[in-house]
Amino acid sequence: MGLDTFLQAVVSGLIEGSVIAVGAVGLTLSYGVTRFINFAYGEFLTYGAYLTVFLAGGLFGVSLPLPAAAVVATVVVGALGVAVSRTFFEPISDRGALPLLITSIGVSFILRNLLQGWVGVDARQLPIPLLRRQDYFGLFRLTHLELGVIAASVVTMLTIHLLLQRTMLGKRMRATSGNRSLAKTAGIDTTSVIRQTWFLSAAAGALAGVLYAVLFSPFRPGVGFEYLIVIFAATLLGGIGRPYGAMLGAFCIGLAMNFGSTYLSANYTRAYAFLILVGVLLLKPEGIRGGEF
Amino acid sequence: MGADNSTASADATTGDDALLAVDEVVKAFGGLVAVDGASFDVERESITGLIGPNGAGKSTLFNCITGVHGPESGSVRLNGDEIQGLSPTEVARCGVGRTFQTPKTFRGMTVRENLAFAATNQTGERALGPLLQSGTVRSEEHEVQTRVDETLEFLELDHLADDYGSALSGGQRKLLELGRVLMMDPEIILLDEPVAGVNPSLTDDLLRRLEELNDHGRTILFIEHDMDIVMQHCDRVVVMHNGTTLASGAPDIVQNDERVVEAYLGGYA
Amino acid sequence: MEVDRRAFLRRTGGAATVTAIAGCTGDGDGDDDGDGGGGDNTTTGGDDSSLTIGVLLPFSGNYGWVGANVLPVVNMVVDEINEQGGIDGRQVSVVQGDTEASPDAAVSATDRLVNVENVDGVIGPTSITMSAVIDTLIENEVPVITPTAGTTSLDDRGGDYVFRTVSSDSLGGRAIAKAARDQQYNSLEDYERMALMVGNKEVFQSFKEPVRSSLKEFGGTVTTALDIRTGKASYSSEVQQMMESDPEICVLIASVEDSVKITEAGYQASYEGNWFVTQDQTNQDFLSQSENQVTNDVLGLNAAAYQSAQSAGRLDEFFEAITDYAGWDKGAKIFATNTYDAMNVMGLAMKQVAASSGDLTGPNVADAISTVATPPEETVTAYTAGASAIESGSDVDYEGLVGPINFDENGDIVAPFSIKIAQDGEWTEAGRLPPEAL
Amino acid sequence: MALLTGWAAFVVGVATIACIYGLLTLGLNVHYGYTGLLNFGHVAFFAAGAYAAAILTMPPPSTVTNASYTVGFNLPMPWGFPVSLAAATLVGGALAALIGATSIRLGTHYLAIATFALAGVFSDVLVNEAWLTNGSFGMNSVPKPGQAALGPDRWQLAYLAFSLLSLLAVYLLVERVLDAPFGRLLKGVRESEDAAKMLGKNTTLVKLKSFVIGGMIAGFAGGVYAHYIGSVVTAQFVPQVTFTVWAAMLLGGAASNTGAVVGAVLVMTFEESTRFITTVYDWMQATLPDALSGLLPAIFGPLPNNPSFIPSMRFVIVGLLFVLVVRYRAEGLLGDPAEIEALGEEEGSE
Amino acid sequence: MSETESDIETLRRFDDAMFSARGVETGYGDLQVLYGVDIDIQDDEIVLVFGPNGAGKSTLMRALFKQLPLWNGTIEIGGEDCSNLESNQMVTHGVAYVPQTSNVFPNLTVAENLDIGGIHADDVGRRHEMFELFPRLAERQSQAAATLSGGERQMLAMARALMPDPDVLLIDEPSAGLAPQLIEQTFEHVDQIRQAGTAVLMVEQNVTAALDVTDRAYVLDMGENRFEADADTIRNAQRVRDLYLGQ
Repeated sequence: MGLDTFLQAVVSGLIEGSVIAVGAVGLTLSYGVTRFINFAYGEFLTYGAYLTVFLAGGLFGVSLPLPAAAVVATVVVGALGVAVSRTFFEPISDRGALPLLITSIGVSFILRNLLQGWVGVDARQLPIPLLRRQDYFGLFRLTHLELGVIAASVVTMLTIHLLLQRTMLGKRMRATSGNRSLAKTAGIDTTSVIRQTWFLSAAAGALAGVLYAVLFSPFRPGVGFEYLIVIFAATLLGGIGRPYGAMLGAFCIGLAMNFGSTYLSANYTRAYAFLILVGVLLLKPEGIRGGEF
Repeated sequence: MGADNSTASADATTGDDALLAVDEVVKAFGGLVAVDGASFDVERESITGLIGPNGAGKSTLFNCITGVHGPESGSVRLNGDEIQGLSPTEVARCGVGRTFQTPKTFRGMTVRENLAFAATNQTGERALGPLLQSGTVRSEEHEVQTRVDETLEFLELDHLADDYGSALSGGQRKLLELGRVLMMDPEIILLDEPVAGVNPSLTDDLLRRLEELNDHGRTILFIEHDMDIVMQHCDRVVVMHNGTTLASGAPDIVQNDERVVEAYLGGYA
Repeated sequence: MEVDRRAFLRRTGGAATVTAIAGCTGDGDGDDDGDGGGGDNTTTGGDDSSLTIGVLLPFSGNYGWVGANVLPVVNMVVDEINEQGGIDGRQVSVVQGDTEASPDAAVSATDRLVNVENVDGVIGPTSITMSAVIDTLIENEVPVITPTAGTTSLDDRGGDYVFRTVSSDSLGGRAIAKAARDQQYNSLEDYERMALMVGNKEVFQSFKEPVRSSLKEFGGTVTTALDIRTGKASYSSEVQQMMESDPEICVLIASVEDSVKITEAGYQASYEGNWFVTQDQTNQDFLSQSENQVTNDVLGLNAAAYQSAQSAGRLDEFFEAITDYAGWDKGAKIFATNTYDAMNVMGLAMKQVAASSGDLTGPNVADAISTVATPPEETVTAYTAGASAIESGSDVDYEGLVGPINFDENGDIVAPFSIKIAQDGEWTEAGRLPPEAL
Repeated sequence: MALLTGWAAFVVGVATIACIYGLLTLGLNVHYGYTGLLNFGHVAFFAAGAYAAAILTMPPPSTVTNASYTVGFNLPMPWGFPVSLAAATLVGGALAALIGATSIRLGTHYLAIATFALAGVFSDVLVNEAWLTNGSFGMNSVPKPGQAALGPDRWQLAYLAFSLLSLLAVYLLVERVLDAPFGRLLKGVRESEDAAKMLGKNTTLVKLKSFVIGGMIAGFAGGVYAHYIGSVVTAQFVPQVTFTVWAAMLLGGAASNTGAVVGAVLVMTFEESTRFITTVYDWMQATLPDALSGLLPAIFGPLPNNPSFIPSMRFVIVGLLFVLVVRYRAEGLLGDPAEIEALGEEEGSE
Repeated sequence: MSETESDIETLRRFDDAMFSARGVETGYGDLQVLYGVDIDIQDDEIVLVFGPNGAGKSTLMRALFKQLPLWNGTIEIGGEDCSNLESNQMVTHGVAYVPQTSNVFPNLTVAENLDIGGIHADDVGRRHEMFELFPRLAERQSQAAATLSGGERQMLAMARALMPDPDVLLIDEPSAGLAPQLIEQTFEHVDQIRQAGTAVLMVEQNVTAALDVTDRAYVLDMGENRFEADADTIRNAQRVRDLYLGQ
């Protein structure tokens, strides 16, 4: 295994890291303001991917072009996120993090199985053409789609960065994350900020689902839940509640998974993410505690 | 800090008989130095009051003594043995009992269970104890319950014995927490604002009990804001300000120390 | 009332599911109209007089697709049986038993089918749960025909009560090795260096040893044998590893979806060698999920779409029928043909027992299962024809879609294999491998 | 002919599995109910026990078709059975000690994720280390002790009796241990780790002990399971098992051992009873008067047409159980509301 | 804690007060902390609330700002009943609040902290007024608030609260934890704030220094009003000294 293999592992790691990053940022945004770990987050990925397939595949009577379908799906899932929050989480928001966490497990069961019951367990995939990898500088090989995924991820990161730093909404979100009670004191309607964050979080999840589907079709209704732990790993690695950390964590996890697969054993791909996560938790049990952004 | 300590009349004489000796303890959180070279002694079998304005670093100092925080530097000795650097569990096992400003009551346990929990060296606390040494466990538990009854009676909490911790008022929780510490039978008891939020009739009770305990040979160090209380009940007073110990000594001497007055009232009068 | 009841039964596949009801209210109206009268002569009373077929398969979880593929085919054949007046005047109904692809759920699903629903025959289960339930089924003398369990662990446990209309993986593995080695079977070349990529689920692992040992026997070399984790997001590392062993052909034994990902990864990484896939992927599912440039020249093993079945157009007919019946968007789903054969054999066996005035007990039906499919009697290819043949007193030999369906003493079918080659999104036959060649 | 027919046979099977889930729930209850530990990897201990029992009692690989495993100790049955169960218990405890040693110091949410993740790693090990576990083939010839002598039906009953006794014994044992000062110690750690430390208790060790005890119970359940089903495969040990046990515990009432058992029975009964939805539907359709015969199809007609619909709805209801119990009855059916109030909250979150 | 001296025992009521709280009762959980406290604030005055620890001062501030629910009592602002507002709505009614601790957004820069404060401000240019008032903040405007010193944080907290140009500012212990020279500066700032047209209600332990800028003071003890008087009267009252030093 020479340099080629090494570079290819790097590239594959970055590609997968791009997908994880979008998912991890979404998860961490919602953690930043709600302060509980949302086990139902994976379902946003699933719904994003499925909705895109349906919208692009004409299931609802329209056949949107793929990018349009992805955008619509992202927005719809964002709205779903708000609905989920209002239905399940807001009513118990004053009860501490644990009831919220346990509720989120129930919510993930509900969402996943509703989808499965409705559309069945058939594997689905996006209607996209298959591409052969192109050689870049004779060093590594990428398909245009993979480039596109990286680009989409970078654009998303940049958008979220600008949103957080430059817009009033972003500042409100950061303020709410930094100190919820002070945010209210400063006149911020924190309830609505939290809802807006849910929207963004779920939409980012959906987008991650779409990117996942672009790279890793076909998939089944369990896809989001299975990928959730990888996203958890990235989120925690970067410091939960910290979007920039999540981005960094995502690339680390992506690289770790792909290096592990290449050089150790491909059978334990998921395990590398887990073990890194647990290792970090052990080394810095307090240090990674979140986290405001 | 020698200059500071010299104002405290009793210092010279307490050095030898100090049960707890805090020396030059420094604790910083990031850039904020919360405790900045605090030094004082607690005499055996005394009641010592730790006073000072808000933000003086009193609770942080308690945390340094009990192992919650590892101080940046300085030493804490109990009976001459260094206890700085030990974990809270180890410090407690050395014989330091403490309460918290906001009581950490076991809310899902009854008052009785709260107290029994604190008894030390229970064979029944080993997982296999109840199975392998049931006789020992039973007799120990009988003893523990007897002590619990005594403690309940002493604190006049007997009527609440089977209520859950969550059902107690703030003052009752303070009492319960004191009770838990008593069940531990420590050498020194550290109390963080034992009467704050306790209603006046209970306050007097509680203070009376502290004195009673002291009469039975317990050493007590407590943080308090109420000057009346400190003056009436303490043998010695340690004043903290901006993370350092400003003065220590007998109450009446400390009370009239100009710097103390200034620290406390910001130059009032 | 009777009509309604029957229409309901027919639509739902008997005592089947609410789910099936729904689908057919949408697209099944056409069928309904045709048979109102046909059902009048039959009475359907309580459970005593109806025959029950249990479909013991995963309907939920990651293997839920297996049940989803099989159930409609079972229902379709059961409809056909009921349209013929049922068996011995008794309507046939279908009960689902969801094994969730988990042994403990499979045990209670089986307990329910066997003891509560008193099923007269079982279609299923899959390899994963076979071990957990086979004893219960045999002890209770329930005839079982599984269209899905190719596992080699069933090789020595079948017969008597347990049959399968899918060939044993050990035979399949041997066939792959043989076909890869010999150009006359694969129409491309004599492959010598062969890599193996095997999904780490029992259904796939079951192939591994047979392929490996047979290949050695036939003079080939195994360059590498990789176990791959099923359901992973990406397989580029695994493909890279496979490519490094420089094989001429890679035998890929995995689920359709993983195979799609793996062959794509190979394409993207410019893999020069070929692929050889098993029955699990030699179907339209696999091709329609992949691009043609990836799958062109991929070799696939299949139970020989029994030549007569194909030339007589029966295969296409079946696909058309089931596509229409189940509302599928594509015809050939995995296990569909195997199920068709399994259910026809089950039905004919029951018919046979009824016709010979025997009681429809488990042992009788199980006995009949091997006789209705064994030559040299009158060849039939579907239930309706077979049933009338039986009624008119002749013995029958069912010939199926996957093969002639002749059970050996272990309840396995010995069928010729067909080696397919993918071209432009279609499988065409590259060669045929008779059992004798193995 | 058969001793067990009809409903009885079905109920015996379900009851045995309910006993096994009862054991699992008792184990989880030690973790969460008593100690406040968020263990989302319970299935790993269950699997560890089941595999330990299987490896000890499986026939040697040479006698099994397509065996990939290399060790099968083939313990002979009458006395091999208790040995196997003891080993299952120990291995469950050992895995818990291993996972606990790495993760037990983590705060609640992180512990949840770490246990969830480590259970995933463990399941990867089971799938991939075929030399030990026979990989995805699973161990399919785990002996059913006494079946040969008793015959299938009697054995079913006997094993149910054994499972019930095991459940009862573990229940009594757990009650005994937790009713003692040890239980008080766990609860104190659950309520406030800081306070427990200040009272001189080694809370990390206490949590580890709790983790090991719950793991041992789950391991024991694994052993009972392995010898009941006779087949131990990786597909059985999925996160869904963990969450089913959670549902049982929440429903029954955390920190109540009786609640744990009741919860397990209820959840298993519910899951199994949904197998009969179609039967009920048929019965209703058949008994409804003619005029109403279109009613049910009209109601259920618009529902999706796929065979996984009903099985999926089952888990939707399990999910709803989580949501509703947490929101409206946090103490479950038999729990004590006063005890549940602060359960599992992070220190200093107020 | 016995009877009070006659010159300061009156609890005056100001009927034309622009901020007026009557009979405020609240607490935490089951624990009642305030037992019917009255507070009035008139235009352009600085009002001090003090009393021994545990008197309920901070609780009072939180109640007045509706961070705690009122168990009893009313709050009127400019004659309008505001007893049922959420705390974020108090801002739009002209009230701002500086908590004692955690009173800045540590993750936001100084400028962003002010932006948040200015959500309900009509005047975008107000940030510059704040920088004039607190020149130190102008220097630090692109730093994260977490990196500020204690005194700077206190300034930022006040500036943030002043962004919407409130009619009344509630400040909880502005001098807590500050070095002596900063304490004086803090009260100067408070005075400047009043001069700019915002009335101030502050809780303070540093009584003497605070009284220098104060017009009127309330003394709270055990969750009840104890005294209310002009600053001068308070300054000379032996009772107050006693309450603190316990003689």
